[in-house]
Amino acid sequence: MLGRLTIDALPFYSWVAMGGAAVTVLGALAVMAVITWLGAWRYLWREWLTSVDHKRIGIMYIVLALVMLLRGFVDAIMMRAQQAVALNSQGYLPADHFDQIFSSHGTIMIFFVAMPFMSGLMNLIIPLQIGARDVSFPYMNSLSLWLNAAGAALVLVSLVIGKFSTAGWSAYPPYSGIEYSPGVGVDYWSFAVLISGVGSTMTGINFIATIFKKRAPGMTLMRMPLFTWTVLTSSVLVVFAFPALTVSAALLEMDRMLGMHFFTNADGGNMMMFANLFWIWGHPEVYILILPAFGVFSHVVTTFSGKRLFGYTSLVYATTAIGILSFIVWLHHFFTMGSSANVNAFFGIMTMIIAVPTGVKVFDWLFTMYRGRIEFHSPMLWTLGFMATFVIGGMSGVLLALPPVDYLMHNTTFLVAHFHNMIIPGVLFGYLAGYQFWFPKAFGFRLNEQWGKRSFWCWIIGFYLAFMPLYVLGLLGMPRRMEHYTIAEWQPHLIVAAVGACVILLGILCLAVQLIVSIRQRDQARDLSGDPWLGRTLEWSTSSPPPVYNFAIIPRVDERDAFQEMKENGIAYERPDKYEDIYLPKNSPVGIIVGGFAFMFGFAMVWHIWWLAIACALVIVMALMVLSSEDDNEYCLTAKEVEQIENARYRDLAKAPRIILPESEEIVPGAPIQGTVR
Amino acid sequence: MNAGHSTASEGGASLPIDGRDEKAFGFWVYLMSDAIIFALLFATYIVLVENTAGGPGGKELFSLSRVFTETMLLLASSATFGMATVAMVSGDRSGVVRWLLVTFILGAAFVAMELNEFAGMIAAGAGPDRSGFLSAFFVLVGTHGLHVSAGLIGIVFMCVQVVTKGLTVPVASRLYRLGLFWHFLDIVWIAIFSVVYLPGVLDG
Amino acid sequence: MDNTHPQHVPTRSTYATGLVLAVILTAIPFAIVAFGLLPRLPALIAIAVAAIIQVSVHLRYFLHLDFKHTPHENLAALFFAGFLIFIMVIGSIWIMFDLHDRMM
Amino acid sequence: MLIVVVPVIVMTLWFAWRFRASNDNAIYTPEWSYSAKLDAVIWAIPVMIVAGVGYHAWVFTHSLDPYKPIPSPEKTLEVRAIAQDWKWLFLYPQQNIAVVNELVFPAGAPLRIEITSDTVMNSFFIPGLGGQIYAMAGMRTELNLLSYEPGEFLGRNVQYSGAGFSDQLFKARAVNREDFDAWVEKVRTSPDALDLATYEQLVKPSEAHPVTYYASYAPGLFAATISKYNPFGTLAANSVCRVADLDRSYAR
Repeated sequence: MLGRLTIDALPFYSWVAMGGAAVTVLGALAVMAVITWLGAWRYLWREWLTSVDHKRIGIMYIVLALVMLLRGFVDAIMMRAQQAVALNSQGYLPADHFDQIFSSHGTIMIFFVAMPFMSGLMNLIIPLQIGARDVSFPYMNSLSLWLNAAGAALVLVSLVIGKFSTAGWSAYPPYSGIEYSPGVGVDYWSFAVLISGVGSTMTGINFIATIFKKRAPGMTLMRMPLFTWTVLTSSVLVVFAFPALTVSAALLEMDRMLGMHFFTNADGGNMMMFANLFWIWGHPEVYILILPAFGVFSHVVTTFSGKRLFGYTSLVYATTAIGILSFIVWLHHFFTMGSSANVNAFFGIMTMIIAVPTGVKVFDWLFTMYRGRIEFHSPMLWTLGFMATFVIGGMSGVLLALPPVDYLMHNTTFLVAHFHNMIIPGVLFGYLAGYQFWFPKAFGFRLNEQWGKRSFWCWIIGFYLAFMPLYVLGLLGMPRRMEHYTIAEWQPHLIVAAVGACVILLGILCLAVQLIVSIRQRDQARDLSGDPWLGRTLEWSTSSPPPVYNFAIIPRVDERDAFQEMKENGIAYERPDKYEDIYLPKNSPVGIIVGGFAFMFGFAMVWHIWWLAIACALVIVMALMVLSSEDDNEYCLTAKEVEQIENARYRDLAKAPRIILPESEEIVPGAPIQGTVR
Repeated sequence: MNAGHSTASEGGASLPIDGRDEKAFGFWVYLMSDAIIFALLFATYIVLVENTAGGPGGKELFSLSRVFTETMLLLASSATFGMATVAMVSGDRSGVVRWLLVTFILGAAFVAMELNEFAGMIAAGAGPDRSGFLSAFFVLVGTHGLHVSAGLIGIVFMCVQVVTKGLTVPVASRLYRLGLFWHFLDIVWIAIFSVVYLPGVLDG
Repeated sequence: MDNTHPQHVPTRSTYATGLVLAVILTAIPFAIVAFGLLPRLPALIAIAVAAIIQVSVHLRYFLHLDFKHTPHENLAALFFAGFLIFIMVIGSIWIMFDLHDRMM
Repeated sequence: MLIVVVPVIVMTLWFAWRFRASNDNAIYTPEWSYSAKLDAVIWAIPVMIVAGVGYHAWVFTHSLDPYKPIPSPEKTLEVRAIAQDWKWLFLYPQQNIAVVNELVFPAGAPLRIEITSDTVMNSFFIPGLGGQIYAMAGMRTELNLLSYEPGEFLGRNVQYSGAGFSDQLFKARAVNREDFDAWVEKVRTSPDALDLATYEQLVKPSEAHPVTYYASYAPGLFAATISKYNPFGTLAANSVCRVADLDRSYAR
């Protein structure tokens, strides 16, 4: 009836594990209690959980990412604490538990922090930036969100019921095979990855269609903002790379569940093929994550330098070149498997070639700053921190791309330091810059600058403290994933790294404080204009937060920096003669229902509860059939209602500082650059 | 695509059946992603094809005449689906349903033959857990079979919609996408017989 | 939606042509294998060539792709997928067989 | 590479300071967004660097291929390494001795190690002496090493392999020829022999296994370990024979 699920699945084996489980359960109960206390269930269900509005879906993605960031960070700080003390001793974590922690840390940070954070920013901004009312497939969008959430929920549940994988985030067989990992851990990993992978693939398809089909009239490909370009490239990579992850995880499950022999030691399996398939996805994945962050940096640099982007064409070509090259380098993740020199050298050189377009991008941002007027708001600080730090990671990356060097550095903490050096300053700083930059657009008030800057300084100092010692340790030959060690020379470095992790913790706390302080002081930081930073692209032309339809009249685009151009030509904020009826998709519970059943399906498969798995699969198929046969799923916002909303918007605009309304022709005191240019 | 209720016959030239439609484009992109899944399963098969672990190989297991019949069934079903599309363009509701049913029968016969082949192999001790080669074979061919089965469900589903809703623009758009899916599976099958079956029985 | 291009309407004859060509292009490789008409390597090449031609027949007559009417983004997606399939399959085969040679 | 890294860091900080909004002396050109010369330079510099590094990558990847024998007038010492949970077993076919968790070899003479695994994927690595290479069941990888001077190194598995991973390490000692011969004699005086029954006991998982000497080992043990996982298939069958031949030819 319950497959292999018994009472032994509860984490009574260690106090630390029980603590983790308790925090998870109590956290979930506390959130539910607060919602009940506020009587907000109905509101939450109607306005958020069933919403198909891309802005709300974007916000929910980012909430998911931030919650999972906390979980992933707890893992990180536990590892650093263990390694700081575990010289010639077992530390405070048994090996089995430590191994679960590094596996879940990687899995969570890549799949359930970075991916949802990226999807969140994409959702929030892309339709606004291309002048569209929504994404191409709003229902599929809601489905994607809830499938991602289902995957995240599976990982969280593994903390309470059963154990998580100990096979690392990349789950190399044969260790992850049934013979060496007979428990449920690897199954939790693969179903979480498979379910969220389906969601991510659908997001990719959705945004390719949106960007190709829904751009405002006049926005040719070479007039698209850089963030749109990077999201397009990244979506293409998602659609073409995620199948490799699906195949590798699915075949691994076939081995585990049906006794097949894809990656087993014996009977004709070939474990090397798993590494091959996994990294066909794994390398593009790095660029899937980092390209949108590059897009954010492009916008932040232009906006806060008050200048056009330098070398737009170069940046576009560099972006697409990175996208294509990222598919031709995957072997560099397993040079040390022992390929012949020709193969290793080919993939090593391909890898180095990626450094060319990446380098070009950095220089283009630098020359955007050159002869600008740089304002140091917190998004700009994250960007500067990125530029100064990322090049170090780039250099270690080129070193690792040299096969003879990789033979010495692979599987050591040097590698760990390298990819954290790409992902923290590259990806995470980018997303946090985007979060600070676009927060006023999403909520209508600005985040507190002071706490944002404090957070930045904690993060960057913490980053250097935590990861520079790992470079050194790698050169000393310390392998990754050590639960304890016997070499006294390593310990001081590991203690510094642990201190660094604590400083990063302060950075995370600053982010939390920033959010609380900003909400409490939101009336002082209202963004009435919709354009708090004097932005240059279309998302700033509508109100903050934007109305549900984004644009009452779809804008016409004649230039790259479309909104900047409108402001300079004095046609920004022009009122149309009349408004039209607007058709919008109705909310739908199908996304969250499918997500819920996908979670139960995954859980049932992990524990071999076959009847439940089949039942869930049937419900999902039926829900999708209902959804796909729905003909009448739009509602109409009449011209009158639109006009009311727009009138309110113009009343706000009149109150906003620094805004020149076309009618008044009068420059409001305090208006800086705009209007004085030219 | 807001006009949910106009019928296809009055819509004439604006029928969403040429890939220019947003949904058709999205579906096309999905098919490309699916093609990558198949490509990787093919790569896995090629890597594992020699790994029979002492078990039977393709030469002992594959029957050319069966595969040829299966191929003909699928090719014919693609053409009959095409006829359904032609009927749809001319607004012939019963024609659409008739041709879809023919397609269904051909597709179902294909799936039945494939299941029969699988059952025979498993009964002969050549199941997917026998060797790396057989794992790769069953998963590659089975994934295609699963897609065809999903297509069969889709055909039934569309027949019901054509009967109950008529050839409205959304129904026509769905039917067009189902057609893309069906023809796409044919292309995958060409690769399967060219990579799996024919080289498998070819004399070494 | 852009309706300036004349629509490429499928007809019975396109499907019939497609079917006939596909059957011929299936029969040839099956005959080669069934009757042992060619030695192994030429046979494999013939199978591959027939398959590639047949795929283009399907694209042309069943999926109605052509360079005039099909939107650019659809063709771009197809060609990019083809390119990546090539990279992934050939790359995997190159890597895995090289590893085989070195390890066994 | 520092030609890029240092200027980027300097330019980031310098531009940020020089063109700060409060600096009224700085030039401000909001419309300036392209310069063909600069564009050419920022593409050319990385291209040139990558071309240079890429050339060296090609050359050194070939010359430092771990499979490539190291030319030396000295006789090459052959060792077979088997990764087990969680220890390393070393077979010396020329001496017909076997050792767990200790690798002793003469300094100045090339050392050729063939590696396989009797468990999950491992990676054989002696930092300070050479590169690493994966050890996989049913397969054979190879590493050629040379220590010019006598010395002591710490070798280990660096590919995570389970609970005992942290303690899966061994001492690697490069010693004088006389010391090596003395060590071989010492191992030969061990009362234990690694026959198949003993091997079956040894291969069971154990953590922090002590150094153990065996005066002899079952002939063809290394090949048998490989063919345990890979007895069939054309490629495998040929190659197992090849490995078996090697083993036999080295036996004295």
